[in-house]
Amino acid sequence: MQEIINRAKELLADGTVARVLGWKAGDLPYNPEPAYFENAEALSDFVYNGFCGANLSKYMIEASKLEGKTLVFLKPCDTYSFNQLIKEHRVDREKAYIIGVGCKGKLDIEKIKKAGIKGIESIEGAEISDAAETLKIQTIYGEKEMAYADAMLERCHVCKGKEHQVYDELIGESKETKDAELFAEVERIEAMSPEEKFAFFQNELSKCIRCNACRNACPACNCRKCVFDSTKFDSAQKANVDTFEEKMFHIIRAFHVAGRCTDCGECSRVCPQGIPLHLFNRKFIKDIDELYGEYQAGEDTESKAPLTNFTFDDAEPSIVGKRG
Amino acid sequence: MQRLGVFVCHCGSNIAATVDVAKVAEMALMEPGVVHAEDYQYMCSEAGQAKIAEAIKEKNLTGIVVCSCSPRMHEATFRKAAERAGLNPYMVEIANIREHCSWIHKDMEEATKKAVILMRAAVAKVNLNTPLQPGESRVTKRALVIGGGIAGIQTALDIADAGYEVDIVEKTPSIGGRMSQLDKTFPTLDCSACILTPKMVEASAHEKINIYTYSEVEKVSGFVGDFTVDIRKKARHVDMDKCTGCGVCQEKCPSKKAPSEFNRGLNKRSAIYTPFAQAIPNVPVIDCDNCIKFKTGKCGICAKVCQAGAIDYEQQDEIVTQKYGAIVVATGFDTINLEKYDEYAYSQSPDVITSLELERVMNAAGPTHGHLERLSDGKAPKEIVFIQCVGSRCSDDRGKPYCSKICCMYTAKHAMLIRDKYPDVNVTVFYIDVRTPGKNFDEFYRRAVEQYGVNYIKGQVGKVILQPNGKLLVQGADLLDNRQILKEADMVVLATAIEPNPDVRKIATMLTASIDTNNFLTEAHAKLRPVESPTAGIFLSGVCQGPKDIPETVAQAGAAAVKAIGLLAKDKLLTNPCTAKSDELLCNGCSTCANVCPYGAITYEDKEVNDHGIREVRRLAVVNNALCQGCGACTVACPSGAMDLQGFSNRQIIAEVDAICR
Amino acid sequence: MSIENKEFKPKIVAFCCNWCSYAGADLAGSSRLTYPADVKIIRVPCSCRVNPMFILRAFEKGADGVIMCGCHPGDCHYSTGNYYARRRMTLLFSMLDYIGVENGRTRVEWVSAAEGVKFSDTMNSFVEKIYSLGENVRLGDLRCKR
Amino acid sequence: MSSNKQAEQIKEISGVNPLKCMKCGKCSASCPSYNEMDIKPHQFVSYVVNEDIESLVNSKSLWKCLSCFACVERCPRDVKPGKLIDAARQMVVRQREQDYLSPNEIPELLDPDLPQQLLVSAFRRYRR
Amino acid sequence: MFKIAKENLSALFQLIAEKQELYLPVKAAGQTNFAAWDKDAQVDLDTLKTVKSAKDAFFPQSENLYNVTKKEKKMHIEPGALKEQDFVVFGMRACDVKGVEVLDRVFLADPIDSFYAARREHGTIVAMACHEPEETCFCKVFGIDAAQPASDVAAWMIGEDLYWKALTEKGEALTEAVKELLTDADEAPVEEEKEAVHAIVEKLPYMNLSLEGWNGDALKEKFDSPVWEELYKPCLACGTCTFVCPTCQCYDIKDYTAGESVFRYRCWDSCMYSDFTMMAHGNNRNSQMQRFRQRFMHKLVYYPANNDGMYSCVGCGRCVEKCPSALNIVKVVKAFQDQGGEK
Repeated sequence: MQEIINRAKELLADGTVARVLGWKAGDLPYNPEPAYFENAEALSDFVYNGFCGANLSKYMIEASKLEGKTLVFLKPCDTYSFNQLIKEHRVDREKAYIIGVGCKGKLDIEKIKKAGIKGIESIEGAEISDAAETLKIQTIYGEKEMAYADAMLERCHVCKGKEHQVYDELIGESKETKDAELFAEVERIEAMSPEEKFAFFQNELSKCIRCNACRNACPACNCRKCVFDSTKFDSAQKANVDTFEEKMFHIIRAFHVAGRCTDCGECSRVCPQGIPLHLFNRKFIKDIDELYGEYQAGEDTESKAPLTNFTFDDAEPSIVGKRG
Repeated sequence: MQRLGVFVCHCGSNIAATVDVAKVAEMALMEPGVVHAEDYQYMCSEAGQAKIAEAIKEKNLTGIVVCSCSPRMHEATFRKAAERAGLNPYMVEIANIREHCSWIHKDMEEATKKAVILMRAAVAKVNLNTPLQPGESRVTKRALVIGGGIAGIQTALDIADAGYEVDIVEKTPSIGGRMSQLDKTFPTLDCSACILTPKMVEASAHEKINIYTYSEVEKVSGFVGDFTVDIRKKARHVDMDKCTGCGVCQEKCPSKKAPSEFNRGLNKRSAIYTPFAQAIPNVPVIDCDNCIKFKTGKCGICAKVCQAGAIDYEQQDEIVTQKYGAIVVATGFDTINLEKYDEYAYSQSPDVITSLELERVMNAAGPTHGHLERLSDGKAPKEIVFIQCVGSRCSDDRGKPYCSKICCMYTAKHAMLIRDKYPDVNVTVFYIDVRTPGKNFDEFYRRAVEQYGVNYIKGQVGKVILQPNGKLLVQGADLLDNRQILKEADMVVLATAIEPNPDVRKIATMLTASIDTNNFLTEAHAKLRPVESPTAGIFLSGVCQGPKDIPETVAQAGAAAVKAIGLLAKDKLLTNPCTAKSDELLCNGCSTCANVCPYGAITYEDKEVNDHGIREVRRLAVVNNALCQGCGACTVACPSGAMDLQGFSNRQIIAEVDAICR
Repeated sequence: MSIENKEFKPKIVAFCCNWCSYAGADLAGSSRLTYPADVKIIRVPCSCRVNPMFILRAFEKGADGVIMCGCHPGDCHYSTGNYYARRRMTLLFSMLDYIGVENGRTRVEWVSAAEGVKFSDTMNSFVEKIYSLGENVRLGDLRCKR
Repeated sequence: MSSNKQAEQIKEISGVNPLKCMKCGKCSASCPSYNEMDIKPHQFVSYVVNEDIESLVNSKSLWKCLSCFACVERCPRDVKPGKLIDAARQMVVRQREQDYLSPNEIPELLDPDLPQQLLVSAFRRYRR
Repeated sequence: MFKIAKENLSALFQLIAEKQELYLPVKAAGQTNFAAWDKDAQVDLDTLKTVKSAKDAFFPQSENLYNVTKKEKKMHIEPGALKEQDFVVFGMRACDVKGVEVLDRVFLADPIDSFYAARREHGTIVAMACHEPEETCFCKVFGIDAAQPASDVAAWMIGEDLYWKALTEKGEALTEAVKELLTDADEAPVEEEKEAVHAIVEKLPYMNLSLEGWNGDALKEKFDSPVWEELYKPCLACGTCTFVCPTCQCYDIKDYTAGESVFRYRCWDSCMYSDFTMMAHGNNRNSQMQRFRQRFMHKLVYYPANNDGMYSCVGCGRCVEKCPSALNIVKVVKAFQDQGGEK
């Protein structure tokens, strides 16, 4: 982490960048927040550890409007989002100085709490330089342990790989974390009967409180004004008066980011109700891969997105019924 | 709030027999905004239209719904009627209660219910209609023809004869194209040059036609009626105005090693050259790659021998910028590269030639001065084998999936001409199918068989083997006799597939004209608009659109000309007002809409906006109304709903959905 | 067609492109080829104008089935519109299937201006399918059901 | 196995769609064993289409094909008659169950007069 | 003081539900939220904090105000029904109970919100003392005793028993109604439990958060502070904090068209949203900084200025747990402290 801070200081000092976008230590062991640092002194609060899950690419939309370059720290998966934003002209590559930071999987505080660990005072083993496989958690109610892998976010278990797609320089090592099949969950649902599928999603979506955290954290959901906030479309929604509205919102949201979603997993990470929202996006990704050829959004900045492209012999919509 | 009128047509008994029209009118009055409703025998009649006009004026209607037949039938009628009464024509909606209701339902109650719902949907929509004004754009009365082959020449002549200025841009030093390389033409066997040259002369002499040879289109911007094109006139190094075309320079040029493009590389030409004797313009160009002066700085013989002083080694490329109202693409074709067909020994023996090369061999101005001889040793061949479909109808990546269309006929022509001139030469044709649809075409082919004794074998050749004695061993199959044939031949002629000129891709991109997987330009409609590109103002002439022979090419060239003339004859273009429109405050500038626009109608501009007090410069989508055809692909691609389609807006369609599901 | 459940009158929305399918529906009409009155057609310029939100909206407001018709692939008046529509609808239908909505409730059919018979056949079979599926209970807003 | 199933199996093993054939005969024109064959290469396709696998399997051609793959290389329609006959052969071999040769047994069986090409094609064919 | 064995709780719930509606923490799809009780509900009294507070019981996320139905050309207006049925909210925590008090001051002040008032009138709160407070809790900062909820009935889960004590008339009535299942109990274990909880509370990291300087008098100073400019930056403008908050009370009024009827309903709104308090001319808070500031100024300055110094934060810590950007009211207060130190 010191290496990152030192490099940030250098780049600030030599005028390469006007500010640094990274994470600031929180007041609890697990709540660092995305933050801007304008000078070397401020960087003393800089932190990069297992809880720095936020995808900073989205913040670069605003940062691109600022004077001068912004030094931004991006994890491998964040760089896909950044590329996608370049493709959509939403960020300015020239305004960003990207340091790709290593990643050994990001932690999910919800998982730690779900394991019954509460009253947390300190957590050891979340440091990025730490090779530890186990988190040592000091709580008011005694010391607890949890395997690092068990506390990881879902997205890290199906990691796309630790290669940065766009960067100016790289700092830090990464560790492979993929230990599950990307589409396993989607396939499990696909195999259900319509009744089971319906019950599954009804159950999950009925938790939705329409707080819009999924949308607002999503780097692909970067509309200046969302259709669900806009009066233009006669589609504005604010609360889920009826269960249909959650479905409408989540289907359309997933559809709008279909072919653009890099599967960064922010939607599921930020959902206060723990709804596995990535299952919508990943379903589209799977369909696109199967029907139109494998496509990874954000792998490049040039290729045509699947929904703005076609071939003459694309599958007919009736394939949906035929696939069973 | 709108003040709406609803007019329910009986259409005699067509509607009224199944739909209770009075009930529909009565129900209409319950709908929001409706202040007037009536039913009448024939709404489209003069009297019916008068009723509409009267109601519009008397009740100050801001919009009307006509419940009648299909809008495809009378929408235009009712729009005009509304316009005459002072209402914007786009404030008219049609509820189709005939084709979609009375004609297909028998039960009156059911049909009436449905008619009421269709009426409600139309009322819900018209409630959200806004008056639309068709835009206007001016038309530059000048056409550009890209390509100076027979297609381009014919198109240019037809447009020019109609009185409009035409520019032809031709890449090579002379117009004439592929047809100028041909010896004879089927099915009449007249001399190609004899029928082409007069047309070339006519084009060059036409006061309305301006020819840019040795030139290429560099950049195209603008849209239908108002294109701006940059043309690069490549440096000829010969002053067009001074040159008299005497030809001394070519004679004296010491560098005579360059393969002649015109003769398909079968012989050599000088570094300063005109491609062929009848070239237009008859002004040579210097091929700098082969010119000693340009390579070493020494020589300069051509300048010395030119009495007109036309040689100019310092000449530079020149860019001409010109405005056009219409552009016709006539870029033609070439034969495919045979690299991947090694089994035919094309690269191994000079006696294996393509049909186009045979044209040059047979031509009096060709490398052999019209004598049929083997290019390897100059001997007269006794046995000639023609192989059909070389690279055509191939589904692998070596060839083309389509039929090149012209090969069957020109092969029959070649076979016949050879048998006619050299009766002692045996001619064998290996074919898969003989395809001869066309006037007098099959008769022509039958003549080759019956009158001239050409040996047609159904089957393909598997391999051509160059033997040590210089002869070619052809191994083929005769599928009808079910035997394998080994035949020794002196010459093998390959009916090589044709493909669009490789430059067409670049040109299509500049024009935003779409192109298919085989690089043929796509027509606006395969059946109904075969000479227009989907991009407005771009027309297609000749083989750039698909394989065709000379008469078809000329016919299409004329058709393209007529389409271009139809456009140029207008002073102004009225644009369809039902075009896409982007809401500046909602636009993300993400380019998704532009990516799906088939017309290249969406561009991006950095614009300052005032978003509720926040002033900033944003990248925003701008729709060119002259180009937009109103398909709506962009509106769905746009995630924020910034892009909307006038006349079929999101809210209008949603209102219809709501009304139907009510 | 035999419909046993006389009580259930489905609401069916059909989006038809102006150039092919709407004309095909007109031809079905002028040929007097019947199909149930449950089908109501909305005219759109092209199948690529159909936003997935329109389809969900129809279900929200109580539709029991939604069908979209466009020009045959390759015949689109706007050259490419139906190719985009085809991808969009394929993905949307797949998603609806995924969340447990009966996939017979949505359909895409390519109907040319000359295919009046195909249009009426399509509508007949679609309506029959909707009758067999019964009322749409998984996708509507309860406030619209009374 | 029904003839229909057999034909399906041949298509599956070979990965060939016989309907793509346009009957040009280039395969027969290319075949070095043409004169030895009773069913000619361009006819293989028809036998599969007509589901007459019995005749194909019992033909001389089955064992006359050298697997030189000239027809496969040159076929303009990607039909690959050589693959079809190869598939038919595999079907026969499979029916005989596991009694085909192991590579270790081959050297003993070699006849110095065997054409090289046959050996190569045999390896190509039976490689696992 | 009464008690009931844990194993008899479902009998208790059944008994309550026979006469009244019963809302309590139910686990569904992995999350615990307040929901109506039924036999199959997976009641979860162990989770300290439900994701959403129990606010919904009195101020639901959306609520129909009236319907307008069109018949031919006439409109019929039908007001939404007020709550008439008695109900019990079981298992609220002390902080959430205090949250209801905050809402009361808004909705029960003149003009009285009849929908809310009806719910308050018919609702009885059975609150449970916290057993193991967590690091995100800071209710004590607002004078709330986690071990002694100020509800109609207070309850303590101690070992295998639930201790029950009515504190109000409503509480007495409910106690009477379920008396058959309760047995008399000694207060001693409860006192012991309280002490233990108090001891834990002292150890919590946010216990010493100081709200000094946060009051109505500080309005201008706080409003103009440059600290906001820095603080808001990570904010994604989602409404998570407001929707999980037990005291946020802002709502929007919207119409829904369903066929021939229009439903006018109200639903929670969030000051984080760009269309919050949107007016015809636009929005009077058009930057996220302003919206962000609004939320905290309201909780810590405007509300106390109008309500005798009472803050509209109860220290439940839900925003601390749920903010996607790890922002929260504690960080805001601390940022101002730091700023003060520098001065």
